[in-house]
Amino acid sequence: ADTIKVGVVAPYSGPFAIYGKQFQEAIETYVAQHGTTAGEHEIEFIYKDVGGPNPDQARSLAQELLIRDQVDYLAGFTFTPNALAIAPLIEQSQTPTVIFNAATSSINRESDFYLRTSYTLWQVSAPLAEWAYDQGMRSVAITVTDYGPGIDAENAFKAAFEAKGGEVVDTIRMPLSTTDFTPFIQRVRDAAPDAVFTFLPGGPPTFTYTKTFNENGLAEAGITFLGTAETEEVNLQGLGDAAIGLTTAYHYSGAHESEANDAFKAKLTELFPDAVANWASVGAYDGTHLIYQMVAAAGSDGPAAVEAALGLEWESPRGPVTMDPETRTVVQNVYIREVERDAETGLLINAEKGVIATVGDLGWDK
Amino acid sequence: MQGLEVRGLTKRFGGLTVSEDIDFDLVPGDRKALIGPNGAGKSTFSNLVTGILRPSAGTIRFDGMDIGRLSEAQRVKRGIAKTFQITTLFRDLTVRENLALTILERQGRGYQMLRRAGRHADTGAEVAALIDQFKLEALADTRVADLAYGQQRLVELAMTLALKPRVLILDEPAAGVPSSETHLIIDAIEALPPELAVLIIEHDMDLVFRVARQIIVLVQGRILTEGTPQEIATNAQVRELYLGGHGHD
Amino acid sequence: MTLLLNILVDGIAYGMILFMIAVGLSVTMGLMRVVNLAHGGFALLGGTFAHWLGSDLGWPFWLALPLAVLGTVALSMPLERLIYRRVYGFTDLQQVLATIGLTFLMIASVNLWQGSSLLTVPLPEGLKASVDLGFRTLPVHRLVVIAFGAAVVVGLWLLLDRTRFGIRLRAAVDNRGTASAHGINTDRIFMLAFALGAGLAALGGVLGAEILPIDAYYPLRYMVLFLIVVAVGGMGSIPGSLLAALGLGLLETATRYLVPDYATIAFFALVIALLTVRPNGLMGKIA
Amino acid sequence: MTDPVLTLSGVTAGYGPTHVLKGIDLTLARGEPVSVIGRNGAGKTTLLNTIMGLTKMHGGAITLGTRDITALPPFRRNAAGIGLVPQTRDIFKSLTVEENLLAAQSGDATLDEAYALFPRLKERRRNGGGQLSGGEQQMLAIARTLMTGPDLLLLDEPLEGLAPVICDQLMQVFDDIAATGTRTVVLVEQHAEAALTFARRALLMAGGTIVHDGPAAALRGSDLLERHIGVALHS
Amino acid sequence: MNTTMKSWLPPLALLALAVVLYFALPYNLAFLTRILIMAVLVLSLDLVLGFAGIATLGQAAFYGAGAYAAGLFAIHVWADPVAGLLVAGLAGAALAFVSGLIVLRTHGLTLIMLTIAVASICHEIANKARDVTGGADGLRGIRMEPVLGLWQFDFIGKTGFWYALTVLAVVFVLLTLIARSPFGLSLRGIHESPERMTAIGVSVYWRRVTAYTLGGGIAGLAGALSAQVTQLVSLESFSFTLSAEALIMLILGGTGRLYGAVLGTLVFMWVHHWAAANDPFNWLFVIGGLVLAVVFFLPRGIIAIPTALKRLGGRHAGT
Ligand SMILES: Nc1ncnc2c1ncn2[C@@H]1O[C@H](COP(=O)(O)OP(=O)(O)OP(=O)(O)O)[C@@H](O)[C@H]1O
Ligand SMILES: Nc1ncnc2c1ncn2[C@@H]1O[C@H](COP(=O)(O)OP(=O)(O)OP(=O)(O)O)[C@@H](O)[C@H]1O
Ligand SMILES: [Mg+2]
Ligand SMILES: [Mg+2]
Repeated sequence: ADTIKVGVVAPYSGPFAIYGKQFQEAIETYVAQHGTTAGEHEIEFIYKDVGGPNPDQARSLAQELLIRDQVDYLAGFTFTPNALAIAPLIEQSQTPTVIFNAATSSINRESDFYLRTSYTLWQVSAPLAEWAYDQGMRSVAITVTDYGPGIDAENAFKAAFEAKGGEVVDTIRMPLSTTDFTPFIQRVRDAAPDAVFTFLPGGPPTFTYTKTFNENGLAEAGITFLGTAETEEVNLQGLGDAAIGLTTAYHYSGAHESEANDAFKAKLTELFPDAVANWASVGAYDGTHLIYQMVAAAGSDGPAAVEAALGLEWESPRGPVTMDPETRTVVQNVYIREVERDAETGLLINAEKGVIATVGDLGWDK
Repeated sequence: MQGLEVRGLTKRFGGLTVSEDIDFDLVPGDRKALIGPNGAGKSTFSNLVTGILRPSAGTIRFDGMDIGRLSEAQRVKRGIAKTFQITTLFRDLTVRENLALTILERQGRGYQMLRRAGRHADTGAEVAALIDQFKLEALADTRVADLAYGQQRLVELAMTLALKPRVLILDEPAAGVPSSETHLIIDAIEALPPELAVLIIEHDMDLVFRVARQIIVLVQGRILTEGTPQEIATNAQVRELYLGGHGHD
Repeated sequence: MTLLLNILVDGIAYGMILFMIAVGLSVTMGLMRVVNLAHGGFALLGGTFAHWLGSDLGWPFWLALPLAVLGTVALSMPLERLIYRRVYGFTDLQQVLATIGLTFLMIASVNLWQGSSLLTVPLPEGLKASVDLGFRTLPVHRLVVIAFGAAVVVGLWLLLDRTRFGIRLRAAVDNRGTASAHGINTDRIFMLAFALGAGLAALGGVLGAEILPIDAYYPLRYMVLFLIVVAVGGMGSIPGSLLAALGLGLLETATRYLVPDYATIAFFALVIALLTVRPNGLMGKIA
Repeated sequence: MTDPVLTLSGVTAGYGPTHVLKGIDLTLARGEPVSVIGRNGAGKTTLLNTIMGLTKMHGGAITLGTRDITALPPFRRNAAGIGLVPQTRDIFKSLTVEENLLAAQSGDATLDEAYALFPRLKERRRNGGGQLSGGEQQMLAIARTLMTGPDLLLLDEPLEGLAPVICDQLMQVFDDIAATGTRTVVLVEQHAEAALTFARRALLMAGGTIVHDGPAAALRGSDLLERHIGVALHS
Repeated sequence: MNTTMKSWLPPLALLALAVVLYFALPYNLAFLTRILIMAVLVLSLDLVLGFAGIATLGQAAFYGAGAYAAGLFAIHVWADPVAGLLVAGLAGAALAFVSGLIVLRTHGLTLIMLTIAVASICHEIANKARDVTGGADGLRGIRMEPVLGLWQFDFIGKTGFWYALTVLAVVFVLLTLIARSPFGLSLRGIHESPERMTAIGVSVYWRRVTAYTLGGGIAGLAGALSAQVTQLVSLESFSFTLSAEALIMLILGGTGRLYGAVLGTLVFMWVHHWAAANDPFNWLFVIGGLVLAVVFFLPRGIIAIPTALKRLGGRHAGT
């Protein structure tokens, strides 16, 4: 019957502040739907701003939360280094830590107290490769942004595509600071593959890449765009008509048709009229659900809470999910989507075209 | 040969020849003055000798060694020093610190990092001697920026002497100093060690005729003539081109 | 051969965008000698206005563009009066700090007003099309930027080199007191020049938005890029900025075509090499 | 001939918070050549700068003719007819010689007049202002101020760094200007001899005040000079 | 003697403050430790910028070099903290020396751009060399041995705090000595007038390279502290933001006086901490306003507040 505190570490300032905002909105939506008690415990959330990728800050915030605020759970974490920086702390203090976003497989190897309700890059890239092959695409060019996640995506896609017997004709790692993508896209065009698989960080690069993709006539040349998070909902309207027809594989689409998703979106927009549901909000929403379940089952007993979480199944707005006991990342459906303009609202949406059911973290053994 | 030996020195800026084929010697004990119309190339000549500018042609030797490729700092180390036409000092440091810094550098202590700058007895003694020589006791701990211009000129001279130079080039040492105070400068120049080789660039003819024993007249980058003060003062061409009514008769 | 042509075409198109965005900085920083890190802030303001007019209010691009530029100019004048007028007299470092502070305030304001997501400016159909160059296509908006860039170069060159305004501006920058003592209304000249710089920033921000998309953090994201163009071009030289922008555009494009994996390292290494050989930039006057 | 052109009453001024001028009362008449002498730091430059509007005034008023110019910025004073040749020359370094002149040009002054006065400048007219020799800069500073067509010409040690012949020529020019009878010339000069020869009236400054104001001739041989600037001139 | 004691007063007061904070805020040791580490970095910048007058926006290059050197050394060679510190100092100094040879040939904006470029290249290299550095995921697996074999790094961060405080104090004393030495005097001279410095026979270039190298070494120490305390090194240790923030902290405190650097760090980080806790979304308004206020009203930094107050008081007394 005591109060259980949850410390949420996320960026609330700076260029990535949108993540923190989405986390917080999703948590509050869940709380509004389910009340502030789990089992016999009150739950309280404490938010801390980490500013951006900054492991020093993440660690010192986690320390402050654990020591001063006496939190029993940690959550949030947008960036891999931030999540990694707290591994020794949560090991020592046995604090279950729910990762809402950071998508590098190997984080969870650093401590048994990590649980992930987002996804890993392997989880979505590899199924996409297989699907592409099954659609008859035999040659693919890969363009990824040259940093950790991009390279993860490249490895995943390449391995899966080649295993199927497809050919990767060109792999380009584009510098993080790229502003003009024309050179890369021209190169792809000249190679004339069936498709181009790409991974870009959100925001400006996605915008310019998709624009350039269209303007240089790759679609007309019959080159299919394959991506993952590029068409996520927050920036989707900003991409404009250039986005129509882009194909992506991902674990959540705002346009997913299910009761759970409708209820989630309805509550979210009721509380926050400007909010847009996307992968970050659904990761936080499910993370909150997981925390509620753990608290109900084990209160402040960390190891017991983790134990209770393993194998847990629930119906998420994204579809059915299971917390994999081995990788501690959710097993979930991966959807193949295509951007369309919704006839009713006139807005761009990620229309689901296919589903690859129950995929686990394929990157765990890599 | 001892001292400075300049041969065929030429400097061009683009198409403009500012120094042309200058031959010039300066040996210990010399007191030479360089005069000439504005833009004749006097400051340029000084800059060539001290290494601020690179010559387009010609050689500069010092004690028989070619120094034409040495940097400014390296030439100073060998004993060629100059004062600035416009006072250039460490304005935020006191007179004492200005001198101490100069002497410490000359003593090669510039890279000492852990010992206090003030803890070198020999440096301190040398500073004190210079302050005494230039009668700066009252101002020793004043920031240079707070000194009157005439006094700054004196500090400038003291700084240059602190380098123990063997060749001293004075570029308009009296510029900005009122006639009432030029005697300070003249006294200081007259008190210079006799074995020093001195070249003065100046438009103040009173000063030039007081201290120079040999005068070189530069016109349009070339040496027009050279001679004793008497010879120069009575040279008709020099009078027309430069002196006007100001020659000493 | 096609590769070479590609590099040439893309490099020039990209270079012109760089020029359009950095030329305003060349005016404020190079000519007026304020280390104006808030330059990107004015581009952001222009872009935000254009987004608001074009996207939120649905006005046509060719109306939104001039209005956004005018809006930024109108905002820059009181800013000049209140803040910059005092900043001119500061040391370099204080200028860095003051203009960074100002940039933060601009970002925070845009963030508050429009949020931190992309602020897109809808282009008219005509600009979205592509023209066929024979061996490949090129988007029309890039051609438009090239045309604007050329017009700006000529206009600025005439203004700064050939008019009394240009001479007086340069005189006022050299020494305000003396300029004023010689009959030059330095306050007005500075305000006009500053507004010119801000207006060019806004123009560049909107026109370049297809490559450097506008969002609240735009000024910080591209600050280094703008500074590099000005530094490589040489402070205060408009032709220098053009040359630098084109050179850097070609360089960056070439490294991206040829050694994509090492493009960033190659780019910075070449910039270092160039600035070591020519510390005052391509066309910089001796400092 | 003797109508007042410029009046300073109770002027205190300085740089920032410091007071350099301490209560200056002064009236200059049209067409009158005036010399100002005094030691380094006496406040001569500050006096001229204050008339031009370049220092911070703490009190007092300045009128030009009948117009109160106390609050006017320098460029308006220039438009009203005041011109200053600064002691530090302050050439616009990034402008060429010709642009330096053009920047200041107003009214009917022409480049040709300036070049006629200093042929040396014409030879160097495409040169950067910062590349000139010391003396050439001084010439340019004078020519540049003349381009603004001043009625009240303030000269702050204009002979500094110039070859003796040029000094002679220049003094002749200043004499000519003064002789027109409509323009007023104020000359600050360290060399008391030259100063007293030029002017009919002389101001002797010390410690930010005017300690003597009277006919130039009277200063010759007086002990004032010796007391305040440490030289004795004999007539 | 008296003036010597007086000049040691501000740093001693800061030391006392650190100890007081340790006991007053036992739950914020991690945060306090970050301040101490940052203060070391800002001190290194004070040497480079405040003393030698080299305007740089790339100090993070040496911080990052130190951090990676310390991390890699601990993982592959020896996990002793002090040894790691020394290695990191050398790494920072070596990088500063090599890059300084090129960068310091230039001045002004060009110099600033080159320092940024050097840091960017380091960032890119660390990103590329994923197998060695872990790339964008960060360098993990750093497990430190006890400091001097005695004090194990603990969960609450006590050891980390005292360790960082000791390093900060040593760096502070070292820099104080340097400031008063002939070398320090010559740096002030270069700051005041490089022309005169050359005219007294000093190669300004080499003197600046030396100062830059020392500054790089100290920044390397700061990087090592961060790596050892956090046990993770990320690419962000090379980031432009870090260089820029260090610069803001330095100018906020006041350049050229060492305790100004420490004070500036303290105030900036504290305000940030406060703003992040209260209204992170509008943090930029706070920092922007703060920065502008400082430049306009306290151009010489926080250390000038006492003099400013005195002047105000004096004026009141006068009227
Ligand atoms: N960097 C440069 N570029 C072009 N011309 C230059 C440069 N430096 C000097 N000059 C020219 O060279 C000539 C000689 O200049 P210098 O300064 O040597 O003259 P000076 O004899 O010292 O004259 P003054 O007595 O007036 O000081 C001048 O006409 C000047 O304009
Ligand atoms: N820009 C300035 N800032 C602060 N103080 C100044 C400034 N210029 C001059 N002063 C001070 O004002 C006083 C008067 O200086 P001013 O230049 O008017 O003297 P001056 O009579 O012209 O001397 P000089 O013969 O050396 O030119 C001096 O004590 C000087 O230190
Ligand atoms: Mg000269
Ligand atoms: Mg004066």
